[in-house]
Amino acid sequence: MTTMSIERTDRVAGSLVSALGEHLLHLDRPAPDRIYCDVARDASVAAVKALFEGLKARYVISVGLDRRGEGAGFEVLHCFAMDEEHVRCALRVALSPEHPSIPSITPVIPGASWAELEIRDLFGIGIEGHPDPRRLVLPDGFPDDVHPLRKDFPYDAKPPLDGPSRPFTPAPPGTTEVRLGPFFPVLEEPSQWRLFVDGERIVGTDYRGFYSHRAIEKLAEAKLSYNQVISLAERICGICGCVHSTSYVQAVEEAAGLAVPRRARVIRSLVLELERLQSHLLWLGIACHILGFDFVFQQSWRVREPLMTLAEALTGSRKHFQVNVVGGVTFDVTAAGQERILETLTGVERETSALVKALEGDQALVQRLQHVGMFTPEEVRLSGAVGPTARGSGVPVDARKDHPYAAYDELDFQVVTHDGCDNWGRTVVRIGEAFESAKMLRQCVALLREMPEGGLVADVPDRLPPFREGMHGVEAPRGEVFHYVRTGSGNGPDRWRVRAPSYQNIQAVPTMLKPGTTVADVPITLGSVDPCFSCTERMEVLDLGARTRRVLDAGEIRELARSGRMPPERSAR
Amino acid sequence: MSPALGAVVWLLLGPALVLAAGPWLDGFGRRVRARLESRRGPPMVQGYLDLAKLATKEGLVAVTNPVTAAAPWVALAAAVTAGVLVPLGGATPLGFAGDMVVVLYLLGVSAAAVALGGASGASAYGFLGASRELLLLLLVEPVVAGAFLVVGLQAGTFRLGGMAAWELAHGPTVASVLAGVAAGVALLAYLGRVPFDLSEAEQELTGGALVEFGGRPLALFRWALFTRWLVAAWVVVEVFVPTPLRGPAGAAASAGLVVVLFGVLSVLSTLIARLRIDQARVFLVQIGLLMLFAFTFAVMGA
Amino acid sequence: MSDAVVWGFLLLVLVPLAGALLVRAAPRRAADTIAIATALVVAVVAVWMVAAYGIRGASLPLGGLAVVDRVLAHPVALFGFRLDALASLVLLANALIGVACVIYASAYVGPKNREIPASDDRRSFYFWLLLFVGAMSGLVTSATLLQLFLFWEITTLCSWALIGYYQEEHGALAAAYKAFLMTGGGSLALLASVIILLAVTGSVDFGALAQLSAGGRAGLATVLCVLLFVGAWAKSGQVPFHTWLPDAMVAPSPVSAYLHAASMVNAGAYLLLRVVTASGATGPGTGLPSGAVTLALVMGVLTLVVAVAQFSYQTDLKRLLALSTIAGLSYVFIGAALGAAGSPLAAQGGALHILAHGAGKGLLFLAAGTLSYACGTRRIADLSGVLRRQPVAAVGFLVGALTVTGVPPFAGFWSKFTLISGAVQLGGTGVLVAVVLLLESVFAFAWFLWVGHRVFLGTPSPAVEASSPPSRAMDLALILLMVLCLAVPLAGLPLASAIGLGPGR
Amino acid sequence: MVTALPPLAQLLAQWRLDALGAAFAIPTVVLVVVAAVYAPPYLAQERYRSESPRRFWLAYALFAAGMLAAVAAWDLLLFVASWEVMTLASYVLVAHETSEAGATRAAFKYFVMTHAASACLLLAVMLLWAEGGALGFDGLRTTLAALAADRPLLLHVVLGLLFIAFATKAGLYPLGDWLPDAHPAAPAPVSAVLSGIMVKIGLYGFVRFFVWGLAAAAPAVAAAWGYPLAAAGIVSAVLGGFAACAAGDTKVLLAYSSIAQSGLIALGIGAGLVLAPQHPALAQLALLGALFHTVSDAAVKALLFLVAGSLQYRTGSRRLDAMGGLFHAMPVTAWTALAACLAIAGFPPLTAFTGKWLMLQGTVLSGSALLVGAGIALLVASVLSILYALKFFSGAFLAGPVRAGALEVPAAMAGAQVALAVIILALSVTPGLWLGLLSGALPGPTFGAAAVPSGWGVFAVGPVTGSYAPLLLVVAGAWTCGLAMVAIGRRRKAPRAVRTWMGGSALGASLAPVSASGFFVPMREQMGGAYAGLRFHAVRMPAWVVPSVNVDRWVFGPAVRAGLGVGAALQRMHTGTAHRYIIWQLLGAAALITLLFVVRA
Repeated sequence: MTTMSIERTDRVAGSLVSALGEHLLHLDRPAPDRIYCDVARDASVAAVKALFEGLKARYVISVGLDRRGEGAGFEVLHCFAMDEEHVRCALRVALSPEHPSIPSITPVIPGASWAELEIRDLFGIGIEGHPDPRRLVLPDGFPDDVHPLRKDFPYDAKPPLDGPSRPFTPAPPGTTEVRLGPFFPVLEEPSQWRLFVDGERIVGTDYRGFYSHRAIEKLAEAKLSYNQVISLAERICGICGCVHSTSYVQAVEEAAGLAVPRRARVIRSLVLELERLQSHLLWLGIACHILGFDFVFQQSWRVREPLMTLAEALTGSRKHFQVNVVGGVTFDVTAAGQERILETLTGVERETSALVKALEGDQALVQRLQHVGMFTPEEVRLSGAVGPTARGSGVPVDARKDHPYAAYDELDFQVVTHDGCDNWGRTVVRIGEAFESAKMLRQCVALLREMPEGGLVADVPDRLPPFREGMHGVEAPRGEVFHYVRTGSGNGPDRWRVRAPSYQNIQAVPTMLKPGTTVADVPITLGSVDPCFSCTERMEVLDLGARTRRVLDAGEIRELARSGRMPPERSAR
Repeated sequence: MSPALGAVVWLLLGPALVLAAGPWLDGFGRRVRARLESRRGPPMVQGYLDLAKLATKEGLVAVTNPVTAAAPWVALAAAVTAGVLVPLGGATPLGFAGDMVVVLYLLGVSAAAVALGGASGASAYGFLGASRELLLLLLVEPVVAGAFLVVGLQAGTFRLGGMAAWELAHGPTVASVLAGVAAGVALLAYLGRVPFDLSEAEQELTGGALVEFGGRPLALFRWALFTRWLVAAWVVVEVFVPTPLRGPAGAAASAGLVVVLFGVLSVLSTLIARLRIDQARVFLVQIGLLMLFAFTFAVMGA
Repeated sequence: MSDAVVWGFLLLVLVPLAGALLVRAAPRRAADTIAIATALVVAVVAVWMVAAYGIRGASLPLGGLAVVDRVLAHPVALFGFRLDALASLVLLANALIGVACVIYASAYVGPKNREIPASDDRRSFYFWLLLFVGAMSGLVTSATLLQLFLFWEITTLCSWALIGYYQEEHGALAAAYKAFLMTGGGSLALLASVIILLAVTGSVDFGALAQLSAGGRAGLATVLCVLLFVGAWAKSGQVPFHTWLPDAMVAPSPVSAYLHAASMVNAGAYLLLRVVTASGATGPGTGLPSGAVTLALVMGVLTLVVAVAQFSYQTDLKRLLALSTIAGLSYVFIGAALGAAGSPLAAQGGALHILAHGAGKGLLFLAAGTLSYACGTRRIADLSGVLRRQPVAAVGFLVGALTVTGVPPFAGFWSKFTLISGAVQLGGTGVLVAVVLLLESVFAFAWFLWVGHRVFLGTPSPAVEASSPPSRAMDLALILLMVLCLAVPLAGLPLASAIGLGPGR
Repeated sequence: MVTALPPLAQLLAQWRLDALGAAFAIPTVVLVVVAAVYAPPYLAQERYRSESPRRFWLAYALFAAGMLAAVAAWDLLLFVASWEVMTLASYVLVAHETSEAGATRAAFKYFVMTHAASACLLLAVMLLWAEGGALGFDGLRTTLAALAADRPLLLHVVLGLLFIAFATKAGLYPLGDWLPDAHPAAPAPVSAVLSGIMVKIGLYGFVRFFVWGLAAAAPAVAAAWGYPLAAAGIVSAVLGGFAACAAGDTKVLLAYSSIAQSGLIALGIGAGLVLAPQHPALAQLALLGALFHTVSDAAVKALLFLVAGSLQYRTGSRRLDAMGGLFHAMPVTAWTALAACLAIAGFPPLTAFTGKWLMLQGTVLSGSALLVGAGIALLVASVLSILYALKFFSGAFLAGPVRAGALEVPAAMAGAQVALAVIILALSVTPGLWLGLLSGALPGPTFGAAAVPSGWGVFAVGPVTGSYAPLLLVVAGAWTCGLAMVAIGRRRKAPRAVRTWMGGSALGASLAPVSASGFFVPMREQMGGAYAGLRFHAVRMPAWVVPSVNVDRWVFGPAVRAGLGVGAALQRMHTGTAHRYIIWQLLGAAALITLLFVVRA
């Protein structure tokens, strides 16, 4: 296993050396299947091209680092994955400590847009040549020259909020703007889509998210210990209970070189698949609800309910399973639990089959999904989309197969893909995966039964080695969750970068809204990537004393939220 | 009772009856749906409760003008007026005031008032909703009307009483059965129920045409909608499956049939996903073809 | 035969002649007065004559020449005057439009003309013009082919002189020469026809051809008819002699209006109508030979088509009008041919059309003249928004266009209606011809309206912005003709109805 | 054979206004007066400043006179002449804005197309005259009957020509293609009269010649011509409706609606013709429906055009996009517009319902396949009329930015609108009264007064085939509202006005208002192509025509050059050299001998 992976890594490293040529300054292989290449700032775009276009690597994320405390400057890591070679690789670009800037790779990889802008907003690293350099992450009013992820910015600092706001693209002439959000029925969390429509047909879109950026990375880097971060990571998402925490602990384990016991790995896989199964059923319900098919919505959620009860019985919680700890898991799945799993699965599988059969026979439903939200394999590559979003376009990217973790190397399962490239394709993939998950759950139970109980946590040293890096992906229901961890000198990470699958998938949605798509197709197309996005901007204030009433606009609400005081009445209103 | 006195009495009582009966259908429909979705569902009187709740809420209007203010009233009045023209228990006291065409047109007025209300708010959702409502009207109105015309053509009159009498006397013909099926299926669209609720499609347009309405106006719009359900189902029952019973027994039989028809519609509406406008068009064109078949038979005398 | 008739005929011919000579001899300043007075007198005499004898008819036989009598061994009436309904219509056109054109010319021909500034000395111009008035009066009232031919040649001469009036203008002399050659050449054929007719039948009456045909010599009659037609075609600019008329547009506008639209070019059409009405309808043993009639009809329709086909690429307003004149005259030829084929209505319509078309087309030419006078150009592309600057000309143009294209209640409607009704009555080919005529009417109408829109509506072009105001005399002439366009049916319809077929009249 | 025209005086004396003529003449007089009241302040607008008001009024008077003369003429020739005077005067009115290229182009198209149609009318009249020998309408039936008996083919040709002429004037598709250009281009009062009445004169032609004349003279032929008329009506009604729904310009929308309404009336007339022989009672209903619709649409469409004019007067635009929210700013205009829009949508109890309802009975109940199809088309057209009526009203008065300030039009204009609205209401609530009067206009023994159903009240219409009492519906509706008001309790206070919110901000602050046409794009997309597909395009002269008609180039030019060439050649031969002459002589002799041989052979 390890030998194989070393050979593989050798092969990839060889091809990297030849592809990058003189751009390559230094090559580092701190762990099996992981390669870090140093390249000069000016050669970074050429190196990215060589990797992305030459070696067909998949773009994952770009990470910014502030290493000025170690006497270095800023750093940017462009992370890639070579899925067929099962190797992850990162290009490391060192930047100056005073006026850091880096050439943009968005023109080469459109999917890198948000990542770069985030680095710009949070680290103050200039991005040269970005096609759409509007503010992305920083909230409206946040000053332009304050960069919260820099180490010299205290985590609890409150800068004056008199900076600029993010401008929206104006509607092209002759079109009308339809706004979905910040609060909209099918978007359970806040984000705003502006559709420029000519009648019901879409001619353009503009997006704004990050309405509720929670600065968890800063918090983790500044205050938390390795194991505290786990709880925070679990709360990144409201639907997934453990994918982020699993990815995080595995990244830490990779950085620290820890070997996790087998039983713990199987339990991780088991919980992850349970997660996936309930999530896909949830999605199916929501998708049908979007389509005005509440019957399936209700039935699908009814079918899902036993799974939630099961999760509670196994972990003590319907969500946020608290299963992970650095080096292992926190609980075992007992024989009774194993029985219960098998029992529940039988019922769920039967009912899901019936539901799916009914769905596939519904021509009207199929017609609403087919040939809508077209997303070609090439667009998948350019956008870096992952999960069912990519697999619905026939791209077999799946971290469980490509970069095996937990016990997936021991499980027998199919990567479900579909060539439809449309909303229907993505639907079919999710349904197929639900059944695959059930299959894997049975395998996990079988594995657990044949191995001895106990041995859930590895020996973890008191202090983890500092400044070591780990990058790890977990295949969440929505796609690959990617965590980059750089250990710190204390008992917490120096840098923790989270990339949720929706981060790439949402960026791809405008591509799916091809010209000619109608307004009616937008919610389901958006829904088809199962976006993970929270609060309204409209608020009415009643002053019971004065018996008056005011409607606050976006700016005023912001002021109220931040200062805790009612903004002064504006004379204009 | 003399016809004139009967007309006056029905003119006074009829609207009250129609107004009172409509909201019950909503509760009934929701109950049917809930059962299909494995839920308990709201009580049968939920329709009345909703109206009462909305009526007590403070009214908020985005655009104040007389048309917007009048639209809910017109929507309700037109639907109810259509209702009093329909025969009940073999009697058509107000038959001289309007025939089948008038009834269908009045239901159309009711739908158009919703569209006018939706278009007045300047909200993109409202406008899209109104636009869809009207397009749907264009597709469905000829189909439903055509189905009724088939019976009218056979009966030689558009008077509802005459049509019902003919249907009773000559029993179901090939044409009238085909037309009845077309009308029944088209009713789903005519009543704006799922899968044809795209004008208010909550998930797309957050309520569509009525997005800017709340409180009393919304209550009236909902009431008008319930009434339209009632009247449309009722007129279909009276024309296509008239009961030979007379008097209160006839009325009860018709009411029973209306409930059955509405129940079937509710089941259908639960089991079909919402259609996009182009799919709705294809679907309705197919129903339209069925209606044309019916016409062909009617012209041939079958 | 009263003395009044004799005086009337004499005055019609002699007053213009005298006026012509007087204006030549008079001082430059008096020229306008004399010319206008002369034209007015002629008009008054003509109106009086028509009113008195238009329907009743009047004639003044002048006998023949002793030499000829001896040769042919019986007295031949070579000369004489005659006025009947047909002649009245053409005489009215000649006299009334003549007044308008003379009045118009008194302002148009001179240094203020922006297109072609000319000398203030209009004496030679008036000389030719008045001479032409006299000759045309004589032509119209001639009772015989021979006398008609003599006046015919005088009009050709006048036409030559007037086309070439602007001698310095490029192409003027060439155009005059071309017109002279073509019309003169044509009249040689006419002369041949007359001489042979005289030799064979011993008569130069208009009905002589029909006698010849009836006398069993249809072949010869056909040949003579064709020779006569050639003369008429050449004079009226019909196919294949339709090329001189557009070139002749270098002439001053009143000349174009008068000679080349309202009067002289009608001579050919008039001759044909004369011969047809005197001959009666075709039939066994009577009327004109059917071959010749068919030829006249075919050539008429051909002319119509050829002329209309050329509308589309004209850039010069007057050339367009000239083509339209050719088309207009072809109506008369068609009317005459249909008359000969047996439809009196068609012949009446043809006759009325001479007057109606004359008034309308004269108006169009004068309106176009006002444009070139005021704006210095006749190019359609250079003109737009004229309505604001020259309202009278604009309305005149519209009225003229509506008249010549036959929109009620203007004159052209009545003539076309009568003519086409006649065609329809004939049935068969007649209906086909009627359809062609209606199509032409619509197309010509559309084209005129289109040109009118381009020229008169829209925002004024630079040339129009800089235009000078038209003179009152010119506006007066335009208004006179506009009135005429509306009034023609009042007098014209009764006169036309009085035209019958056959020698009986 | 006629040998001469009748005397002019005799022609000009042929006037008679029968009940049928009066049914068209009375609306004409009313509309002409109302539009004349509306016109002065309208024409005082800046854009019409440079145009001569005298020209306008002269043409307007002629126009009115022409229309009245056309319906009062009792003579074919007089009819044609009045018809053309009407067209000519209206042309001047359409082109009133002489410096506006679009207007003049539209006027040109209008005049040329209708003139071409007049040519057909003229030819038909000539044929009738040539065959019947009489120009008066008195002899029309005799002539038609004789033609039907002796020369049916010719009769069909004549009818075909008349059909083209009237269909063009009436704006039936595709002959009425001038209409969508001309009506928007004309000043609003003129558009009102054009659409309200002049288009109807084309329909008068149908009624006069096909119903009054032909149906009485040759019922079978009339029934045969009913089919194409009904078919043209169907196509126009549906395509016109689609095009109106797709239009973004108020007056273009109304113009297409005119085509659609005209189509409906033609449908009714056609159905009447078809049904007359077998189902006189239904035929009567269809024709009465058509006539009633003619009268009601005259008032409704005229009012709508005046409203469009008022909107243009105040907003300076005809585009629905540029308007919206005008209800408060122009209350009188808005209320009258509401009446007209609801009326044209065919909503009971308003006027257009009556006509459509009668025509629906006449068509569907006949049981004839084509007419049942016509009935369904009528339904589709009715729904389309709802769509474009609501689009017009909501686009102009409801949607978009709410305009403040008093933008109401001057009293004269508002007054004219109110007058028409009152007429519409009068027509609406008393349909029986008007139908009774109109039944007197139905001509001849076939549709004579004897067939008028008895027992029609003033307020209620109740043939055996249907029933309709608009006033009672209003009473029932009002009673319902009363009950509902009691049921949901008295309103404690007026609803509070809030602003429309979308995406976190109020409309008008940062969000551009919704434009009317933008949100009716679905209509444009789904319906726009239907009519436009067959619009006429400019005709170009083929290139070969120019050289081919240049006779100078290929006859006279070569002839003259050849002559000169021969002369020059001859000159060159005389060189004075003896042996050359000898050669010529020898050649000549040889040629002669050859010729002799040829001739002998």
